[in-house]
Amino acid sequence: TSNEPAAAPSSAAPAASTAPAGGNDQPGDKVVIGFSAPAADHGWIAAIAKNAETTAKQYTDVEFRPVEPTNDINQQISAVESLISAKVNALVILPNDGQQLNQIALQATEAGIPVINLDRVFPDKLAYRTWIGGDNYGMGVAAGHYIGEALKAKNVSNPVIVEIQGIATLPLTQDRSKGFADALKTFGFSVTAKQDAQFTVETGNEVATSLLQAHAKIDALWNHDDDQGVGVLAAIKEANRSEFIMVGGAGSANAMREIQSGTSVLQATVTYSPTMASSAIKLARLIAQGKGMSDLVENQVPQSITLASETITKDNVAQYLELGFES
Amino acid sequence: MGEPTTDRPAARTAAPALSSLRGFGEMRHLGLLGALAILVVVGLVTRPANFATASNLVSILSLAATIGVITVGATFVIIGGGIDLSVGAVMALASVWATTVATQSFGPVVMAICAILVGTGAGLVSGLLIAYGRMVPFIATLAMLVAARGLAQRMSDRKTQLIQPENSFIVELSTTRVLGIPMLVYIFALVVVLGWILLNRTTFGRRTYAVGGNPEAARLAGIDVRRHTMLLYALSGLCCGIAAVLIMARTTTGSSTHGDLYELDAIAAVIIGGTLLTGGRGTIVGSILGLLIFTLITNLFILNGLNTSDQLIAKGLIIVVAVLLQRRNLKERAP
Amino acid sequence: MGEPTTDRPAARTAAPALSSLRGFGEMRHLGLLGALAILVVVGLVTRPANFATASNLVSILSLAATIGVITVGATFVIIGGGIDLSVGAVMALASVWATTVATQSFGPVVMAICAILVGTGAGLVSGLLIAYGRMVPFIATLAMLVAARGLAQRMSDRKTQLIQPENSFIVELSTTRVLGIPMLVYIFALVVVLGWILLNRTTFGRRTYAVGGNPEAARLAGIDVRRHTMLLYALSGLCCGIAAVLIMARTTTGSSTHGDLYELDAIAAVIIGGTLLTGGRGTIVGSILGLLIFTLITNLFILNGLNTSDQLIAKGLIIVVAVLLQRRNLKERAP
Amino acid sequence: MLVMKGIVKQFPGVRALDGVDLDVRAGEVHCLLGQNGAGKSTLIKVLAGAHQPDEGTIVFNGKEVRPGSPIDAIRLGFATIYQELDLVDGLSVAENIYLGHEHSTFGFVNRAAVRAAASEVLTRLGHPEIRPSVEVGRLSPAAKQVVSMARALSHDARLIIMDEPSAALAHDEVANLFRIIRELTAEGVAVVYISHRLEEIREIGDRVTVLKDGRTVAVGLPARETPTGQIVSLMTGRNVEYVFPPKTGRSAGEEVLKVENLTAPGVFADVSFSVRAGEIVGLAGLVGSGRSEILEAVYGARSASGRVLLDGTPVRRGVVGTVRRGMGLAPEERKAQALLLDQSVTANITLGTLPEFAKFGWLDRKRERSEAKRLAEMLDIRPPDPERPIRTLSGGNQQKAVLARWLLGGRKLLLLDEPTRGVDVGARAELYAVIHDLAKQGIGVLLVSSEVPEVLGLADRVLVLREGTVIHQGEAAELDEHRVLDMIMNGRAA
Ligand SMILES: Nc1ncnc2c1ncn2[C@@H]1O[C@H](COP(=O)(O)OP(=O)(O)OP(=O)(O)O)[C@@H](O)[C@H]1O
Ligand SMILES: Nc1ncnc2c1ncn2[C@@H]1O[C@H](COP(=O)(O)OP(=O)(O)OP(=O)(O)O)[C@@H](O)[C@H]1O
Ligand SMILES: O[C@@H]1[C@@H](O)[C@H](O)OC[C@H]1O
Ligand SMILES: [Mg+2]
Ligand SMILES: [Mg+2]
Repeated sequence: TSNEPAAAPSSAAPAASTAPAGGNDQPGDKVVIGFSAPAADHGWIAAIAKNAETTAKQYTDVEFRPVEPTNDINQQISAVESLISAKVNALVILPNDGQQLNQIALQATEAGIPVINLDRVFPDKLAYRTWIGGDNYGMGVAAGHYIGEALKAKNVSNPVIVEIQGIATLPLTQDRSKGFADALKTFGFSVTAKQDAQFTVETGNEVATSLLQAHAKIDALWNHDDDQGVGVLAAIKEANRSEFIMVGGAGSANAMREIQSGTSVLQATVTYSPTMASSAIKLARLIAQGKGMSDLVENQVPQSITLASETITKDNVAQYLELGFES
Repeated sequence: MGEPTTDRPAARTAAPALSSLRGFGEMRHLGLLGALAILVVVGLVTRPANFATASNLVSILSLAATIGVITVGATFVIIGGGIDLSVGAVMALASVWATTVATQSFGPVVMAICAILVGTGAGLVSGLLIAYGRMVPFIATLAMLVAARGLAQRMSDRKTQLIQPENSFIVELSTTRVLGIPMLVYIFALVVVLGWILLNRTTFGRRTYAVGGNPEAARLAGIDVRRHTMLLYALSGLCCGIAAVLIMARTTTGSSTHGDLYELDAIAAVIIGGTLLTGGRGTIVGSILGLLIFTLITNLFILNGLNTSDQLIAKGLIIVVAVLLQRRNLKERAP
Repeated sequence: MGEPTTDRPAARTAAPALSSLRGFGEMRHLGLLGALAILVVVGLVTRPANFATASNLVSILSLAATIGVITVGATFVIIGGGIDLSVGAVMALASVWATTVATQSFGPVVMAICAILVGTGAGLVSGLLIAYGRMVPFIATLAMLVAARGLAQRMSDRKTQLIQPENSFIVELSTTRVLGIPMLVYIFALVVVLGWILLNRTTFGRRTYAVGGNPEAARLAGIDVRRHTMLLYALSGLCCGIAAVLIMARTTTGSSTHGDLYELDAIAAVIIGGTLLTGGRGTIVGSILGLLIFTLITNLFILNGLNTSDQLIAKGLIIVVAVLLQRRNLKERAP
Repeated sequence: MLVMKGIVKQFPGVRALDGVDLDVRAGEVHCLLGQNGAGKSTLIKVLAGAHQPDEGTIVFNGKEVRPGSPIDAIRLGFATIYQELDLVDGLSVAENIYLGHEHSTFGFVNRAAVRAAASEVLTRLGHPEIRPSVEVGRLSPAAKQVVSMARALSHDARLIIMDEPSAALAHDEVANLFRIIRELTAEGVAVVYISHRLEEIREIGDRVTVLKDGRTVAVGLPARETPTGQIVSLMTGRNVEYVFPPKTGRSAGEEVLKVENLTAPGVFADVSFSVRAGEIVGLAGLVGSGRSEILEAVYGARSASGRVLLDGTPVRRGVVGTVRRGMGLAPEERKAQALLLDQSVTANITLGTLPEFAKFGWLDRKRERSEAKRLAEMLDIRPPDPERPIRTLSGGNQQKAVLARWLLGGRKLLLLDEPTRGVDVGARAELYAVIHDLAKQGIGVLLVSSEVPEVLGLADRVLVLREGTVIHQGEAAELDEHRVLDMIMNGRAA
């Protein structure tokens, strides 16, 4: 894969700081880290699983214990149960739904296993030791800002702004939409139409096809997810439309190449980097070994870390390209 | 915790099976038991330290509980010559309805009753469409699937609905253990036992075979075939309602996303268990064994950290092999 | 672009239908046409500016194309008394196989051939299991569904596989337009016409009705029922292969996630179109009308900015109403 | 005790009952006689609440009754043994016997009581060896018949209707049945008894009602005294003579079919015969004597040991091959085995010879239609529109279409199983002429018919079957109806 987490220049990785690693990467106590995530049925999640594994393998003192990924809550609960009973030293969990897995995470914590909550958050703070994830609301804000600025520059009044969401039943989708709407409001704009897709290429394509018909002229389009974006772009190309600007989400390599080409309607994407999985493994290791983060003053790893959602455009894409995940 | 009671859960769910020696004597059950035995051996060999522990067994049974309850209902419907594609969606709808703010304000008992009523009601509607509207079961329950999911999304505004702390009694079904076993496993066992009794010891159950196996003969014998058919779907809905309570307990939530594709899993378990899709023949014990086989496969994959793709491929192959073996054992009427 | 050719696409796909005046005369087709007409009126009223445009019509047909091709195959299987649950998964597998680095190195023609061969091969396997292994079609094709998805995930490493620029010929099927209509709509139309001809003008089609309507009579009339059954599933697989090419063209990718739940959509379209799930009766025209109704509903909902939940509820209701109406029009044999 | 008057029952295209009268007295065995399709089963189904009559009245014990459903009839005290076995394979013997009226408390089956009661009934029927807990699907047809009878006896019935209960029973089992019937009638129970076996009627019957073409042609004849000749002529309606074409003009040629030692265990044994080109060979026998199975085995549709040779070359199992080699079967069960009810007359006619109408699989529909039209005219299929769905035709016309199927494509050997079943008298004559013509063209014909005059009138040679064995083989000219009936019913070989 092109996204070696060690090379992360800006995401949560400690490497970005000026302070030396402080020996944190030196082998310490042997720890077993359990890992559970949804089934990798699209690029972003696949990258999460890959990143976690690659990072874990870098440490000789880490035994990585991934359980079979699944999209069925019931099965994910069972998977975490199996990790608890295997008495792992730390658990990294990306739940299918934070609320639905909260209880089992709580059980893990009560059993003395620190839980590192990745991405989709558990509602109950007692359920996890540390949360690391993207800023969904911030992602929406970033997209809204970019679009707002661009349209303001063009002096468009009453713009047609279209939004293609990811899976509608996920809280993160709702957060993103809220951030997007809030940011647009600061420019006096609002979303004209929105439809949800399933994070897959095909559903992105289907939804976009009809949305393009619904609006003969569009000024801007935000698509929450670069995986489904492949299908959205195909629909745009098929409809031969180019009068608007499009912004993506997550930051896939494919989206970045598209931005770099300069000929695409896709002019920016707001990151939601799967490198967070690498960081989560690192954090899990530190917590399990009782270490802190050497470049912070704190003796212990902080309670929560939110990745910034960055906006990638033609101007800075070269810098990010290496980080992009393959769809 | 729970160590001394290691083999209890197995003993519990196996109880109805053991009392049905006739059922166990059949070749197909022997085949299923053989398959289970092979999976257990695989588990013992690949994960000696984790597989045969009390907590793993409890975990397997907890995982099987929700869909297991649904499978009991599906067994009735399929023996009765029908099919119910809506089970997962109806369970989701029931879970959502039971966890709305309004319902939650009445406390956990009302919530459970609500889930059960919603499930039964949805089943009744399917049953009416099929028995009196003369719709093909496949289409009627497909329509119910689609509509129930839509309704569940609408009611929940597509949000996951948390069970409020004051109603944590529901959640405790999953966390409270008696003799080391969570309550929901007892509920599962109870449903299996009751289902078994209903199917094997009551007129309703025995007539189900007649309605599915030879509806004309059933009619001539004075059975109200339509009413019976309707009741079968209501029963399936009832099971979905109970399953909704269990999934609420396990996930602490109601959600429109619960039970996705349960219909295929449930039907597969029933068929692997030796029930004919054409109706008239089948057993609860077989269905539960079929389900346990699927659950065990999942558990083994989880324990061994293998991936879903391989699991899917293996599942497909296991279905084919099991059915082909069953065909060979059982001289069945042509399709 | 494409403005002057407004009504071409509709005229094209309707061609086989119109030549079958007898088919159109039947009540159920009138019902379907009525339903379509109502939807068109709804479209014209709610979105006068967007609905009846050339580009929206093209768009509807492009959306319908992939599943439309699959529906043609499904119509054969269901008229022949079977069912194929594996269509979506087989299409996904074919799309993945055709877009692997290895296949792509041979160029677009080989890719298309590969997709079609993979689809046909998978169908043949299901057909063998059903015809000669005597497996229930529901289970055999369910197993194929599960296994094909797993295999597709495995082959693609769960990544979306982009079509390389040098193979953009495939993508151009979707972007190149002739008389304002994308190539893939012509392919869809061609498949419908060929399917119609095969069903209505050849011995194969005639035998399909016989095999589904009365297998015993077919057998005693000297038809090789098993071989024919097998071929029906191979045909369905062939359609999935063609559909894979179309979905590749549309999405510029091959992916294991393509075609999720297509089986239910295809079966629903066929049944709404008046084909009996018990076999022996049905028309391609009906299935395509059924499909267009579904596609039109989706299109209307999106044009009007309504959400998926409402769409699901409406779909469920429409299925029920359509089937109940059809029942009333058609005095059908009891289930 | 029971009086049925003017019962009319109309099915789409068929008037199955056209004003039937029946009166049954308490304690008697009332026999119902009539040919296949006369309406006996329909009549008793009306009585059993399985069919609703269009006209007519039923008076039971002086009160007019209307059994609207099987439940109603059972409540009135009517129990029925149906002609088609109506058992549920997946249930046990005991459960089948008590299906619908299980011994139960609050819905729980009292299994011990059910089993004990079942065992008692079975013992009474002389079959204590049938275990009540055994699954019915595993039983032989004869044992199933016993279970069916046990079910009827399990009701505390005042009228028991038996539709051909002896068809699947061996001789001594019939004796048992009769013993039970006598016990029942001694208690005042009335029995309506249907059978094609005259000797049974003589033995057990008190009075006889004869049905013909949906009408009562004789009421309350004394069962023992009425001469056989009179009964047979009432049944067959001798007043409407069979019109057979003269057997002249056909000459038997080469041997087309040779059957050697054909055996299917339990169904028929050691059957040998041959059919020559242009010859009509008839198989006579009772229902259940194995005639259909012999045809199916010859046709390759059923496995049997022994040899079947067509034109001197062995026939392999599988219908595809036998059809290709020039055989054709018009099966006994028109609806279940021959027709595509949803398809047009044309499609039904050409089904067996589709390749003849196609080039590379492409159907020449014009030729198909014109051929179908030609045959429809030739056989006078009405209405003469070959594009009509065959479902809308009457039974006789449907039967003609089935025959028309095999008038195509140069058949060498035709197997006709009850070709005139359900065909009205006028149409019969036409069919006879067609069959005669076929033979004249050099086609070999193997004919099964339950109507003896038909066999004798059409066939050149006749095989008489009884319980799966050929008990007589010879020229039709040397036989007459009474001798054949005697052989069939009493097993006396000529
Ligand atoms: N359900 C039905 N629909 C249409 N026609 C029917 C139906 N049942 C019976 N018939 C027709 O009614 C007529 C009388 O049939 P029925 O079964 O009463 O004859 P039967 O005297 O019992 O003959 P058999 O001796 O062969 O049993 C036949 O022409 C038959 O085809
Ligand atoms: N599938 C079967 N399995 C076992 N026995 C069977 C089967 N089919 C028929 N039989 C038995 O074979 C014997 C011959 O049956 P069949 O009804 O074909 O005789 P038939 O002379 O053709 O009479 P019909 O006048 O009814 O055509 C009967 O005793 C029947 O019960
Ligand atoms: O699966 C989701 C991914 O597709 C989206 O882009 O970011 C958040 C993830 O949970
Ligand atoms: Mg009869
Ligand atoms: Mg016969």
